[in-house]
Amino acid sequence: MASATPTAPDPGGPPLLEVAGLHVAFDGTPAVRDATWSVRAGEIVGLVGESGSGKSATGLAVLGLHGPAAEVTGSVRLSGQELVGADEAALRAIRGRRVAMVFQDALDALNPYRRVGDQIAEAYRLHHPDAGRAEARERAVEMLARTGIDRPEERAREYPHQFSGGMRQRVMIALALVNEPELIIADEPTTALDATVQAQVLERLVELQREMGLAVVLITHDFGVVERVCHRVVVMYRGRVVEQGTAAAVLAGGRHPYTRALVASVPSTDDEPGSRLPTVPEVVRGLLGEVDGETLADPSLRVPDGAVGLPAAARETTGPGRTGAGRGTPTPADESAGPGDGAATAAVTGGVDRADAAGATGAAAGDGAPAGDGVSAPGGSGDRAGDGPATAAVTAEGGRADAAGATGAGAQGSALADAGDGGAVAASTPAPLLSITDLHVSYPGRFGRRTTAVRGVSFGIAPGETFGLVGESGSGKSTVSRVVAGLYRPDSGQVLFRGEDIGGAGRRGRRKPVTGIQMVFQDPYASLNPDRTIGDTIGAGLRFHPTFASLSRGKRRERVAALLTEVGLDPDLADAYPGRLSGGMRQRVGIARALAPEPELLIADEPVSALDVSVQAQVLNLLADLQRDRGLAMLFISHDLTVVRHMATRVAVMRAGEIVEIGDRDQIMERPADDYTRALLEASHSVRRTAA
Amino acid sequence: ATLSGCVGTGTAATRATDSSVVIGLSAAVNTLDPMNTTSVGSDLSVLSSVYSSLVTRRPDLTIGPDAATSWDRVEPDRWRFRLNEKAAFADGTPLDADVVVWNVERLTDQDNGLRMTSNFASLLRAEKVDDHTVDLVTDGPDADLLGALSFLYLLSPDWTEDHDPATATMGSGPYEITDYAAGGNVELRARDDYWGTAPDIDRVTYRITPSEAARVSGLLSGELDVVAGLDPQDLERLRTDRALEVQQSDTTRMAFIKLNTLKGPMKDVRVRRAVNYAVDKESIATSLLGGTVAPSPGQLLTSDYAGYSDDTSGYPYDPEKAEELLAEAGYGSGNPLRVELTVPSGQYVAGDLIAQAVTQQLSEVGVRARINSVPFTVYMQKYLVDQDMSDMQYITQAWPTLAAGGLYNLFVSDSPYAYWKDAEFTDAVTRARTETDQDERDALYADAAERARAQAPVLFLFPQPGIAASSDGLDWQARPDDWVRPAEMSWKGND
Amino acid sequence: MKTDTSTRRRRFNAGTAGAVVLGIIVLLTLLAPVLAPHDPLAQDLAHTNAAPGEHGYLLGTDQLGRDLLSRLLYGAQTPLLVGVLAVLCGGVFGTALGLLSGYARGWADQLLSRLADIQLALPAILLALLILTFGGQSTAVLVLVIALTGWPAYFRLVRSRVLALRTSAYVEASRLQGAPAHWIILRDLLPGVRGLIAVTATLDLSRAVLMEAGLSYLGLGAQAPAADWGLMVAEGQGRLLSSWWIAVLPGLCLVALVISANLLGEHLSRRKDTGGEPRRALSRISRTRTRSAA
Amino acid sequence: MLRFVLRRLGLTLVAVWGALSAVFLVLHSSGNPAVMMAPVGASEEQIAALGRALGYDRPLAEQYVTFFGDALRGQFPDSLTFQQPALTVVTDRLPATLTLAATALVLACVVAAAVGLWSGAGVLRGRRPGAAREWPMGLVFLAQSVPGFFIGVLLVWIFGVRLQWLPTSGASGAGALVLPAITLACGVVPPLARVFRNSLTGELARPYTRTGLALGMRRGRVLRHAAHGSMLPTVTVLGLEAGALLGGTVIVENVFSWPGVGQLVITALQNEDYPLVLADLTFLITAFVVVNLVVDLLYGVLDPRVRHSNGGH
Ligand SMILES: Nc1ncnc2c1ncn2[C@@H]1O[C@H](COP(=O)(O)OP(=O)(O)OP(=O)(O)O)[C@@H](O)[C@H]1O
Ligand SMILES: Nc1ncnc2c1ncn2[C@@H]1O[C@H](COP(=O)(O)OP(=O)(O)OP(=O)(O)O)[C@@H](O)[C@H]1O
Ligand SMILES: [Mg+2]
Ligand SMILES: [Mg+2]
Repeated sequence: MASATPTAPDPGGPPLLEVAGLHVAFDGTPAVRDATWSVRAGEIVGLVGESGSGKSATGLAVLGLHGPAAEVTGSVRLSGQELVGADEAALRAIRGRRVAMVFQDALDALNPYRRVGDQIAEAYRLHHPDAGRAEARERAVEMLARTGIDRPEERAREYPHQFSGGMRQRVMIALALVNEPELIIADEPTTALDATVQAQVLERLVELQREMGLAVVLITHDFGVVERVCHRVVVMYRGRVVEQGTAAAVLAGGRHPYTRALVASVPSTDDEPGSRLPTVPEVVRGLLGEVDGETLADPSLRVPDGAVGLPAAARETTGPGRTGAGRGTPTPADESAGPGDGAATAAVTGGVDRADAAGATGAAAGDGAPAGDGVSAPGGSGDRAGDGPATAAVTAEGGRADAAGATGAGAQGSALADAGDGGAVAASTPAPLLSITDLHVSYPGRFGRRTTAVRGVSFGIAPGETFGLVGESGSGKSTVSRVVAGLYRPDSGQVLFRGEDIGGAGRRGRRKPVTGIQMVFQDPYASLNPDRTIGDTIGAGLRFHPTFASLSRGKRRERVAALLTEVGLDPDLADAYPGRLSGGMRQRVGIARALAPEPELLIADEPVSALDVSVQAQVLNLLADLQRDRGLAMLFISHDLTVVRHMATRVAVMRAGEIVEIGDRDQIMERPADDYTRALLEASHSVRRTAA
Repeated sequence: ATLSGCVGTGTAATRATDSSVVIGLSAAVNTLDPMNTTSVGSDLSVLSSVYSSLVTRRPDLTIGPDAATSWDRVEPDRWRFRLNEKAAFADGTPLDADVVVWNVERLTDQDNGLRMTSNFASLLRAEKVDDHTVDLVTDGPDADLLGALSFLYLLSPDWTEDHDPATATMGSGPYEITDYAAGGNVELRARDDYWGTAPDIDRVTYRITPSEAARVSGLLSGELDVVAGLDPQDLERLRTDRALEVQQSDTTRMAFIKLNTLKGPMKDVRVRRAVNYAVDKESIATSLLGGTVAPSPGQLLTSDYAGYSDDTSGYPYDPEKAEELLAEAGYGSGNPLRVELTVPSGQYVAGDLIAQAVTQQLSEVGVRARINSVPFTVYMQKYLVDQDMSDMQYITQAWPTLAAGGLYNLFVSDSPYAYWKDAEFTDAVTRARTETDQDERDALYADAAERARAQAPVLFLFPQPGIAASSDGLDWQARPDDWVRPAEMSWKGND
Repeated sequence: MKTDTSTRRRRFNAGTAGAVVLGIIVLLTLLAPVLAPHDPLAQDLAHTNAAPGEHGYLLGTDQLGRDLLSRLLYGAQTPLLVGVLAVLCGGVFGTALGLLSGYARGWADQLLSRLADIQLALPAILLALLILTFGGQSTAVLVLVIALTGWPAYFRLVRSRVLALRTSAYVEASRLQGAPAHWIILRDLLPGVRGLIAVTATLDLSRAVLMEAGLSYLGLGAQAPAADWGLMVAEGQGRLLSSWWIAVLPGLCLVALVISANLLGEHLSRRKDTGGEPRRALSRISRTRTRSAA
Repeated sequence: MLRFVLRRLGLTLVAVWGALSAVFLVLHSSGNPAVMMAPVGASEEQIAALGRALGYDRPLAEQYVTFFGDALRGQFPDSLTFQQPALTVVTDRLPATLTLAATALVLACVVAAAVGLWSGAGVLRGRRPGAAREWPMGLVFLAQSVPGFFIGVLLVWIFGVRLQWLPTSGASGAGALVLPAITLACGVVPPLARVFRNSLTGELARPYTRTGLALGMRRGRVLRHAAHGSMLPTVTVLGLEAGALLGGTVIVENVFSWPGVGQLVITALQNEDYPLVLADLTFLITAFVVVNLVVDLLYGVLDPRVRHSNGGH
């Protein structure tokens, strides 16, 4: 990572780009409000903020690319030349020549119908009208080579779809740099990429920046990237610039409460695993008391003196006495986690996420479970009262007893067998809840061929355990989860759930899913039927459940209301359609739906990757709470090592359909045996929470 | 090929100077074999200019010479024809007795399935007398043979060996075809080496224009020079145009609604008479046919026929009488008469409208008539092949030779066309046809006409109107028998 | 801000206008027996081809002296009846097959898809001509022919939407809840294609009306002396020169009917967020419009 | 690529087979074709003999096989109305139909391109779709709501009868081509213009348009690139419409008495000229399917993604 660390430019130099009092409004709705910041030559400035905070709108407005729907006022000066209101011809002379842009999704941002080389050559000739075709082609190949494309001559003749994501992004950079501009505005250039690839692309961008003496405005929502690459950072919230300063200073201790909260809510390697993440509203409330979103967007708001340590304090201030008592290694941070604060926090809604601010309120579920049941090894909700004693899963490798949440049905404590990369099988006493052996899955491809997505995967999950699955995109994580859920039939291998083979490999016909396994989906927008009420969606799980099917309508409604309350939503939402719910609320509904049939295993396939950082923390907290309360076993899937580390006790790393490494969380994180795991770890740089 | 020719554009004035003419046809030319078609209005109008026959029917409906210069009846069933020695085909082959013999053989051979064959029922064979003399032998005396022979177009035997006469032509007539594609326009050019009298018009375009509106607007815009068979409802509009000469006459074709007397309700003569009383021929003729024709006096013939009787009178419009007759026959409000009226769609001038008007008037006396509009071929199939005519059927009939016997023969008991078995009528007609005395014959035909009127095998209507229009500068006499022949035309200033 | 609302209002008005005109046409057709000043079949041979206003005929008469106004009032009966029935048949059939085919996949799906392909390979008007000529003409056959040429539109749209939905997270969630296939089809998939079907049906109605008119024009639909707009255009075509109203007025009525159905359909397709799919599929799938408009 | 071509070819054959089977079935379900084929006036025996000669007395399955064999070799019995080989009659009429269809297609393409580019340029300038300035789309909408035969009738009335500018029927001279070609094009422009306009505005909304602008391209160039991108769906529809044009000729040729294949099919049907119906339909269907095959193959040329994906998409 050190190689990528930027060299700061001369701090006294004149600003190359000055944005002053910039306003951007779409159809009268402001997207950017009074933004003022600047970039000096050779400087990398990060523009951060949650989704919709106006980052892209700002970037586009600089070159007048905001589109016709937008009204732009204020001032943008490039070396003193005013760009707002400049005529097309003047802007055209600047676009691509002096200021270039790099967009997020290079597959779309590159013209899919034209050869990559032609596109770059065309860009060159746009500003070098005297250049011949041959010269432009040469230039294109040269740029491809400089951005790190192998065999650039050949690849110049290929089309964008023939490139991998990382390669495409390099092409995009080549396209932007071909006219040697002074400034590049890069709008989330690496967001869609895998962590490892992301690191490579960023590294190359920074190298080129240094070679060419470029100024770069890097739009991102990833603090890891900011810390790694940027000299200075501009934080936006609700269209306003709430904070700017050097990267180190802002990350270490932003003066604006929102910056603080944002930094605090991202899972960090410094965090104790499984600890409760402070959410943005919590942090803000901790710092300022109740504030609405609009107040929070005030750039002049400052963290009150003396409140420096509050983010950490916020973690401790919540919740009536729930502790992670089941954990083998208790830490102070574990004494966080709190239901029961829903009412208190409901007011902190503002622009963040209305009901998300309401923490889990499982204790209020009205089923008689004592509020303090978390103190001991929890016995689940009242329905489960009387189910067997709490059990502990013992991982064979770690040899350390991980007290997991309780499970129902008198499950026995189990020492879990893992068939890891070495194929070593450790001895086990009682059966694990789920055990997968030598799983092979393929998808139908063209012409009757099948593409194998998963080959020879084996692992097991003990009752009450959270098992993490990480790996790059396309490595087969979702495929495994779909097989476990019963949505897809494997080619071969065994999937034992409660000792029963539910995989159904080799049999014909559609598999009937097992209600004991439920799933939380990645995309909260796609996973709720817009035509059915929330109550109906959740209730269906009861209707078809062998034991709950006999429930009367009223009883079913009651249970749905209870579930909604448990995930921190207003029970009245049962009659609402998902249309008016925010992403975080939808994900809570998705979780409630998964809980309805009282599953023993919950699969969470990237449950937060579609959510904003500020909401992500809330959902992660909810999942962790439920897992603990209900003693659920969980298969937690993510491509983000930090998140997996935060949630899981054991972790498997997948690559190209195989498990390359499996083991105890700490062992994987601290002593990775596999090169790929190491690369992954290195790439997933996370912010150190220095403010604690 | 159809699209290449630009002849036919331009105005009547330019066409007058280059001696060309554009004729609008309502139906496409379907075949070029003159012996395998009976459509006078389209196929034969074109082909009669390309092929010659032994004799031809002149515009005044008399028979005149063509390839034969003279003829006489050497025996009651033997006619002798002397051929024009100059007569020759376009490729130089002389048109001699052998050619006639071959053509008659081709025609009479049933296996050839030629459509013209049925018009020559009495013709047995041709016998060569010498190179330019030929005898035609019939199976008995046939007064109508000459008329029929005006339809016998002569093909070259040699040429036919290696050409398909359905798609190519090589005749001995005044014109040759220069451009033709199935269904498309046809272009003719006068032959330089024609052995007869050279026609005035050098170039002819037949433009296929099925839409009545298009034909009329073509005339008005000067796009077309000649159109025959126009709708009477357009008369007024056409007459107001100074550049057009409109000719109006009765045709030799009588329009009526045939009644199926062999089965169904029309077996009852009271019903047949009732429907005759129920229809107001006068008002239909006035409104739908623009008053161009007068209702038929209850006859199957038009006045052009030899044998037309002056004494019959038509059924007056008398709906009460009709209802009375129907009631007698057992039909009334409780038991309405239901019949089907078949019309060949688009085949006859105003046919569909007339059928609708008739139906409406029938309904006023309580007859529920349903119109069944079918394509002509389907209509003919049911009528002649399947012998399954519906209760009523709109039809117009004519006999090319304009002999009463010819047309009446379609109504005798054993005719497949008749759907009527009436001994008295059949007897009168049969006797008349062999009767040589003119007065006696006319008397017999008058009996037949009276019998037909009384028995009403048809619902008598009116003659089919003949309306033709041509450019004012064009000298052309419209014919009552549908033919449109460019050889009979000339531009006024040009000779 | 201003432009936004005004655009929205204009669209809204166009859609409403379509619905209103459609409603008026339906109403007038239903009330024809009350409203028509004359029997649509009654002839007045003394006053044929009367111009609008002449002899007390508000919109004139045709060649047989029939009152054009009365005929126009009655003239939408066949197109509407045939159109609605054909849309119902084609819609229900196509949707049901599309749902089953898309959800169950397998050989039946393959078979049906090929069948739809083949259906598309036969230009609709030709198929209709063929069946009507050789299979006899009747309203029932007419409805069936139009429905037959219309079902692939529904089938393809519904099927492709179902194919996308069946692997969607919410359908998978229902499966995980243990919901049986019929429940998923009725509760998850059908609502998902409802908007699509509504839009398709509206646009299909205009297709069906156009096809009925085209076939009547060719003499294969409604039969004389019935009052039917398409047939009336054909009947009056020969009289354009002297009595334009006989052909032009029914033609304009037809245009009004089709435009209103199209406006409504367009409006729905925008509102229901169907991404213009039905319009595309219909113009792709049902050749009728093209042919009859061609 | 080869696989791709073969697959399309296979699907094409299946479609032709299915369509022809449908024709066969419909024709055979309506009774003994020999009855329909016999000339007017033929006797029972003649009909029976004809039936035997044409094989209509043999089992349906056998007839089906021979039907296909003959259809593939272009062998049909002689047309009843024309007394010539049916296929000859069809091919004789072909030039007229092709001239008409090609003219209409070119006309439609030009109009659709103009309408689409007008809308595209508007979008690029910041106009909203559906704004008043997008009036050409309004005309397209209108054209789509007017039955083709009525357009024909109106054109005849206005330009032929009232103004007498253009001939109203027949196929002689370029003038005669104008009205039928316009009428035919009126049916094709709406789907074509809509698809082109929608996919053009769709392409313009895609990020690569913004990339182009960000690189300093002029609007015209951006529009050109987007037009290239929107060729794919447009060509698909164009293919379908080109095939549909052949169907459209049925009505247009009838309205304008254009002596082409479309008019022929109506004549043949009206006359129950069974061999001609068969030949004509076989020809039209094959043409329709082949045009679509060509379009499918054009995909590969137009979209590199299809070319490389080794199959459909
Ligand atoms: N073309 C547009 N029309 C209307 N509103 C827009 C448009 N583009 C952006 N907005 C609105 O402007 C606001 C700011 O959007 P912007 O794209 O700048 O956010 P962002 O910070 O880039 O978010 P993300 O991280 O999701 O990319 C959002 O509320 C968005 O809905
Ligand atoms: N329905 C499908 N049909 C065909 N191939 C599929 C299908 N679903 C997934 N694949 C392929 O299987 C492989 C594994 O996919 P999977 O979705 O399991 O990966 P993943 O690890 O979940 O990736 P991501 O992080 O992007 O979600 C990929 O190569 C993918 O292209
Ligand atoms: Mg953005
Ligand atoms: Mg996945």
